[in-house]
Amino acid sequence: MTHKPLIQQLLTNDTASRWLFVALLALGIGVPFLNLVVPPDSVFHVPTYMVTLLGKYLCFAILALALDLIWGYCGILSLGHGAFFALGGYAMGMYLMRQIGDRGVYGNPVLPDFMVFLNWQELPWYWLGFDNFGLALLMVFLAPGLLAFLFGWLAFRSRVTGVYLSIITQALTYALMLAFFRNDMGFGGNNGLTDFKDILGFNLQADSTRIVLFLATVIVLALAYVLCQYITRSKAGRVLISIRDAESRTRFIGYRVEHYKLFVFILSALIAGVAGALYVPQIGIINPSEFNPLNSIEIVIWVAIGGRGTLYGAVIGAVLVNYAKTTFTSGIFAEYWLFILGALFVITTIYLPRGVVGIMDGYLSRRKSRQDKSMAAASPQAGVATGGKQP
Amino acid sequence: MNDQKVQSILYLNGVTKTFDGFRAINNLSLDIRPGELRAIIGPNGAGKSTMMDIITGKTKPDEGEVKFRDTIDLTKHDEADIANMGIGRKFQKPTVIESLSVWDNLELALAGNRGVFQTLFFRLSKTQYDRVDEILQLVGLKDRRDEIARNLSHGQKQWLEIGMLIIQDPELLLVDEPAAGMTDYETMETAKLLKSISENHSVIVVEHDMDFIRALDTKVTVLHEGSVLAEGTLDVVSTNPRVIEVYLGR
Amino acid sequence: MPQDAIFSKEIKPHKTRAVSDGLPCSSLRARKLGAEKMKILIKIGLLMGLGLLFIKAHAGDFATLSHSLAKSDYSQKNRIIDELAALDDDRTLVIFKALIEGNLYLRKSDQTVVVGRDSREGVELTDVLTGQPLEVVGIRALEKVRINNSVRGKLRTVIASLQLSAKNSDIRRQSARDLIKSPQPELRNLIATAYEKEESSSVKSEMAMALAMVDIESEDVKLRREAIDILASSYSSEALGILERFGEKDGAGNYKEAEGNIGKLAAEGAERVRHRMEVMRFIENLFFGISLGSVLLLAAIGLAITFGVMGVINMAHGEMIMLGAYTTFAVQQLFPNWIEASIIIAIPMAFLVSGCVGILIERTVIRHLYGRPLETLLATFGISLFLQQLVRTYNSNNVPVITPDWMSGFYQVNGALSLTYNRLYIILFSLMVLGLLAILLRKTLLGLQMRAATQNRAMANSMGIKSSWVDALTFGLGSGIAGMAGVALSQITNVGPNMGQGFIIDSFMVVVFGGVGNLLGTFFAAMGLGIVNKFLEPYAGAVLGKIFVLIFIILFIQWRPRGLFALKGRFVTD
Amino acid sequence: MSSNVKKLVKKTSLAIGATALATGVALAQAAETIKVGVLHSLSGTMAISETTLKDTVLMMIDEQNKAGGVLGKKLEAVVVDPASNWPLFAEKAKQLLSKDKVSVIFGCWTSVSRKSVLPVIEAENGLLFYPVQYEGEESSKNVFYTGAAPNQQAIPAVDYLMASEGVKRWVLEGTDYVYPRTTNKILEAYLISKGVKKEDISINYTPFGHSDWQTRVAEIKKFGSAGKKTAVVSTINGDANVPFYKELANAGITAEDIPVVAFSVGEEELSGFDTKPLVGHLAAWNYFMSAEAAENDAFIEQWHKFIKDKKRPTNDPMEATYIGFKMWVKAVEKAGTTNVDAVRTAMYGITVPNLTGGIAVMNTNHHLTKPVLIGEIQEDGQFEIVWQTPGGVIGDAWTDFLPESANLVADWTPPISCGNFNIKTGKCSGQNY
Repeated sequence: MTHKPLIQQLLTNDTASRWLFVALLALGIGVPFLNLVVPPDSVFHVPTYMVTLLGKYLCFAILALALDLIWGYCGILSLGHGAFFALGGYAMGMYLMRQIGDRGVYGNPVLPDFMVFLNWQELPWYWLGFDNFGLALLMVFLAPGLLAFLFGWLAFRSRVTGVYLSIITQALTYALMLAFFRNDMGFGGNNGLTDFKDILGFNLQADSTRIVLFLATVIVLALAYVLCQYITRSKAGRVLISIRDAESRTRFIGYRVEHYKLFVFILSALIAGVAGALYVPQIGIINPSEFNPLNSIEIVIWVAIGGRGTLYGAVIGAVLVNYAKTTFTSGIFAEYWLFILGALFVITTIYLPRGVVGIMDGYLSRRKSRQDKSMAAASPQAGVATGGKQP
Repeated sequence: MNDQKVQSILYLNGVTKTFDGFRAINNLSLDIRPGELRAIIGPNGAGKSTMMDIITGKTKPDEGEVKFRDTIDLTKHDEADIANMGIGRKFQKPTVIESLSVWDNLELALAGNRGVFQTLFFRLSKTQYDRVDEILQLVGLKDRRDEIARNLSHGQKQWLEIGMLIIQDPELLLVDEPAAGMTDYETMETAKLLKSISENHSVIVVEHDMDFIRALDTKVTVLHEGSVLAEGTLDVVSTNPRVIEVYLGR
Repeated sequence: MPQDAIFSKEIKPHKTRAVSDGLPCSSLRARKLGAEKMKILIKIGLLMGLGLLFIKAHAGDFATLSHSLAKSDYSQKNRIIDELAALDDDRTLVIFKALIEGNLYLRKSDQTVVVGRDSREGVELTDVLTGQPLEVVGIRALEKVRINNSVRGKLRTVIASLQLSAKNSDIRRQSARDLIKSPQPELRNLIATAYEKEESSSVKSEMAMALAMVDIESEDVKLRREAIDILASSYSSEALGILERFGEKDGAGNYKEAEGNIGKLAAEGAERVRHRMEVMRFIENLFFGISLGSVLLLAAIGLAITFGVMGVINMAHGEMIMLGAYTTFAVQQLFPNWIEASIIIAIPMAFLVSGCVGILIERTVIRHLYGRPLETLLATFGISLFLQQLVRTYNSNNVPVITPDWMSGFYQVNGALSLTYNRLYIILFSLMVLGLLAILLRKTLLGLQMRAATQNRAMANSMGIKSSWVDALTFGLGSGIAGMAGVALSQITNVGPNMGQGFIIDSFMVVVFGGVGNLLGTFFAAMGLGIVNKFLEPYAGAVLGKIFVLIFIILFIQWRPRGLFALKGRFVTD
Repeated sequence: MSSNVKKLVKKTSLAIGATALATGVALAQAAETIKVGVLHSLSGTMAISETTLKDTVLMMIDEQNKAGGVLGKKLEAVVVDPASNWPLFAEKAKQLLSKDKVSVIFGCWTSVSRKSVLPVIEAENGLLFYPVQYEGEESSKNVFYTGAAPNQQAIPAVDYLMASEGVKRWVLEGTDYVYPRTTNKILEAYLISKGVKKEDISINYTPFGHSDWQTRVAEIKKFGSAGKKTAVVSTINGDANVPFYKELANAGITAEDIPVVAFSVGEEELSGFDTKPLVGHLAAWNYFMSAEAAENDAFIEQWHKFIKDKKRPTNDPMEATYIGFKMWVKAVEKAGTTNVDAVRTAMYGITVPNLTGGIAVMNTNHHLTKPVLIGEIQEDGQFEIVWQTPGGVIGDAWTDFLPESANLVADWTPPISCGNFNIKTGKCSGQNY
């Protein structure tokens, strides 16, 4: 077997993914250059707000990737994935809050402002240690991971499937939303955590910090993509697909379906959590409305519009829908954008059951005139790509 | 692998299962010897599928013993455990993984460790590769190895599923209506295949097709209303007046 | 120190002192009467505040008093009302009732005090002094005699005392209740006389209560003991409050009211009342729970059809409820004179409106998506956004839906337990809808066809059932029921573009918790969740209560992965 | 890298270039008008309240343009829809400031949306006029607060109830978020300072959109039957109000029994109520539509003409928007430029006639001086003004009734130039600009 680099192996026979990586590369190099080096009055200058916006899209793309991994490949429709995203975000937000230190309006060196004016006397135990970036980072993984483990272990062991599973994931995020709305919880209630000053000592409002955060997002997206690509192309990935297509058949072959589901659910929650942690410093606020069940439904919609069961489809869907949202929520479209969005969902589901990727595939396969027209996730090339069949 | 001291590969005693007051299985007893090929027939609703479900762990019986290789109590295990112990099952409706290729279907079923991390870092060895290839040859799908299973014909799916069953290398095969929807030629080929498999495996076949049963030429159990009505060679049971009554009308 | 801060911190006492000193609070209109008049009013107020004798503005005949009532400010009104009540003039009650109902006016042209009744042509006037009907005028020709809360409270008590001997026993009962709310020692004789004359036993007991509330304060120990007995036999929290006050202990653990053992008796009486009220409290909670359950049931029952029976993950369900509620509003706008009947008219209308929209949605969108349940989620979510924005474009605000008189108010079981009519009707309505639906599904041909088409489409088709039409009708039925629910829900909550979103998540929880495709399950789930929620709320608070309920659902589904009433059998597969 | 990839990179950079080019062209045109950003939700849960304010700003801009604009230039509204989504508020604010280059933003309703845009506005040195009553505890250099601070609403309302209705027992009922929490903390401290006993105060919070008020209303009824005059101070938010009042009415609680004074219920909200059972309940605001003043009549007429609906009410946040807009125009004309720092300095001491017949003054703590009015709900959905402060009340950014906040003062003029100057430590904390 020739030892090609892993990334090259993973991108073999996958034109769309290659394009995606080229685009990410272009963003990763181009945006910092156009933002920092090119003078602001030049027509090629990319303003910082655009960088933040792109960063947000990419965070959502990571989140969509996480959802696609479980929904597109394993058939677990989570209507509560926003919860993991938000938990990761809160972990990061708590760190950023502690970073403010005595620069809050009341000048209290320990307590965040919202605790001061509600007469809290001391920091609750679960806030301890969040001034340490390492611990906060650990919590970014631990909080969503543990919740996913607990929830998944219960649900998959009891074989809760289909809409039942979807609805209890919704109940989960709804319960969390209500809990985080409570001011007594000590997470800032409805206002959430905001007014961050800096991260690791760098001013959050500075262009350079924004660029670094943006680059971090690009890199995480690339890594998450590679990871998901690896998993879906491994034999485990085919087990996942087999669980999606015929769950009980998979059991009769001897696979422990609940273990696979739990594994991929936790992994997906972790990815979502990291996306949340990247999102918060760039957006500057985290509050309980991130737990809103409607937000989680929106994630599902990104994936569906992009094309379920294809990783690049999820990325494209997230970026596309959010770009449309940005465009249509300003200017003359502002009052009509919900009509546009609503119509978009209906049209996509009826006429583009495989999402935007469906159109692209049609185009690509026609152009390449390949004998195999199907480019779904479960493409037969998967086995070849991992080099599996050549002994 | 086959422990010669084992008396019964599968032993059911007094098994009963009720769904909402309906007795699907009623005091059913069955004994399969190692290396035996057993055909089970019975009209619709006789409890054949429920019996399969109980053996493979999908359904838990209300009462009764279900023993594998004399000692293992199957009611205490779930589907994956039971599959890994060496009981393979083929469904009535061909159930292959539709969006995977023929090759991938077989590779999934290939005997081996089924843990998450083992599959995550799995690499196909030379012997395993040859084994898949061999089974492909056996079920006659060699030239369609890269075809998506969804695109196979009905008969091909049946064969693929049988292939998946064989490649698991189970001690006991449960085969539910393998000949359904097959041409006469295919049916006879399938019978031949099962007979050859039974040379070193135990096999239970559930079937309606009497020609197929005849071709298997083996001991037949007739199920009716959840319990055994008659047992013996096809010729013996087909002359049993109660069997005739059940099959020909009431 | 910053200047503005000093300023701001100093000025505060000034601006608040104005109120706390009890200066008269005059309406802007009163201020417009002119600075001179204002000064006089303030002087009067000050004199009153100092406890000096007030100057009787006018001689106490009815005509002048009623006129000055109309022209005075709020604190003067209180005094004039007392004077009027003391006149023992039959016209007093008329003027008081008109005042409290907001029907007392001054005719701008000649400053006559008149009672106005709204009619089609304008306001029909009646002269207060003569009782003669006057002309019909436009509202602009009149100046309303305005009152505030303290005047309103005063009026209510005075009217109550005037009506204690009214002919109608309901009025007498209401009077007695009003007097229980605000015991007036000076009215004791009046109440006692009315009590002696009273024939209806239920009214008599209310009056006895009112009397006891006064008597407990008296000097006579025997009278006080009797009063305690009466109070201790009641269900009223007012009585409990008084008993607790008299049963208080001082720092040394002795009863403050030691004389004649009053303190101890009061404390024991309070204990009895409290115990009785706890029982009532349980019943009340149960009623609250059932009532919340019926709201959940109404919200979920349509979804039990579209989602439960048809398998469409119908995110637009909430908007169907919203359409029903808006239909109620439209009916009330179209027939402003039929408010009392509006709800009844709105029920079939809402069914038709939401049902037709449902059929339209099914024919244009859902039809293409059978067998792809998850995609119905996306499409219906889009439809939901679309409908919301459509309503928002019409009017982004909430719209007022009027509660008809027969639905407002409450049925008083006893002093501690009263059941509100709107909740009672909603409980009945939800049960009726459920019952009718069950009959429709089980006993009619349409129901049979619906069940056949949803369970085995191919088979139903081959039997000659036009399954496409049955689908459309089924979806229309589910949507129509949601619309009917909207009519009922418009009586207890907001009617606005976001209305539906408040119900959608709860509805899904109920249907799933009950077991998809099972109406009985939906019923028990709704009632169960409602009751659990309401019993948790007093202890855990509304938020935690709801969180606990959600966690309970999550755990319950682990135990029964197919809900409360799962369809069993080996044919049930994924 | 294959030649394919190279081609792709070329294409991508071209595309990015084209986008940047388009942005540049848009910027070049901007100089001819003065841009005014409007940052109110047009969809989502807050659209009910905020759409009206968007229309108000558009109406004011329209009027100003008819009067010749500002500094000889026309005003141009840039409307965006943050869709009741708090992070989107920050994003849209950033877009308004750095892409559209607006000179001023009128916007936000909820506290969380304001908190969300705050870092953006400060970092970009923008200017925000915030027109809604809020919990105070804030004074940003870049924000002018034209709504009421707690001392301009809550405390006068409680004073009124104590003095005129003799209320001795208090239920502080609120939605669980920062405004009610803070307001109730302040009120609790204030009531205790006025001699109210702790057991005579009941504080309770319910979630957003709470719709089943049976239990709470029963509790209030019980609390109110202890023999002392009881009142409810309601900081219940938005959608939860209708079911709350409906339940009150059905439980037979009238305004004479237990009056409810609300800080979040105005004419706009009442238009969605069946007001008949609510007559006599109170609200405290700085403006009521029923106020009799020439300015108010003109404003109402203009509003009805603009919105083409004679029934649409006006309300307090609209007046706050009106005052804010007029003040900004005056300040720009005084400064002769739309430069934020110049306008900000010019704002201090600017006066504008408010709609209730007095004069509103902008103070150096970025809050207004304006009168406080108490109104009783009437059957026609209007408020009857039953009391009003004799003069204006100065908005206090930092309340005296919270221990930490009592030490803070805001003054954005030298020598302090700080929004949260601590008079004990003499420090100004957390200002990183």
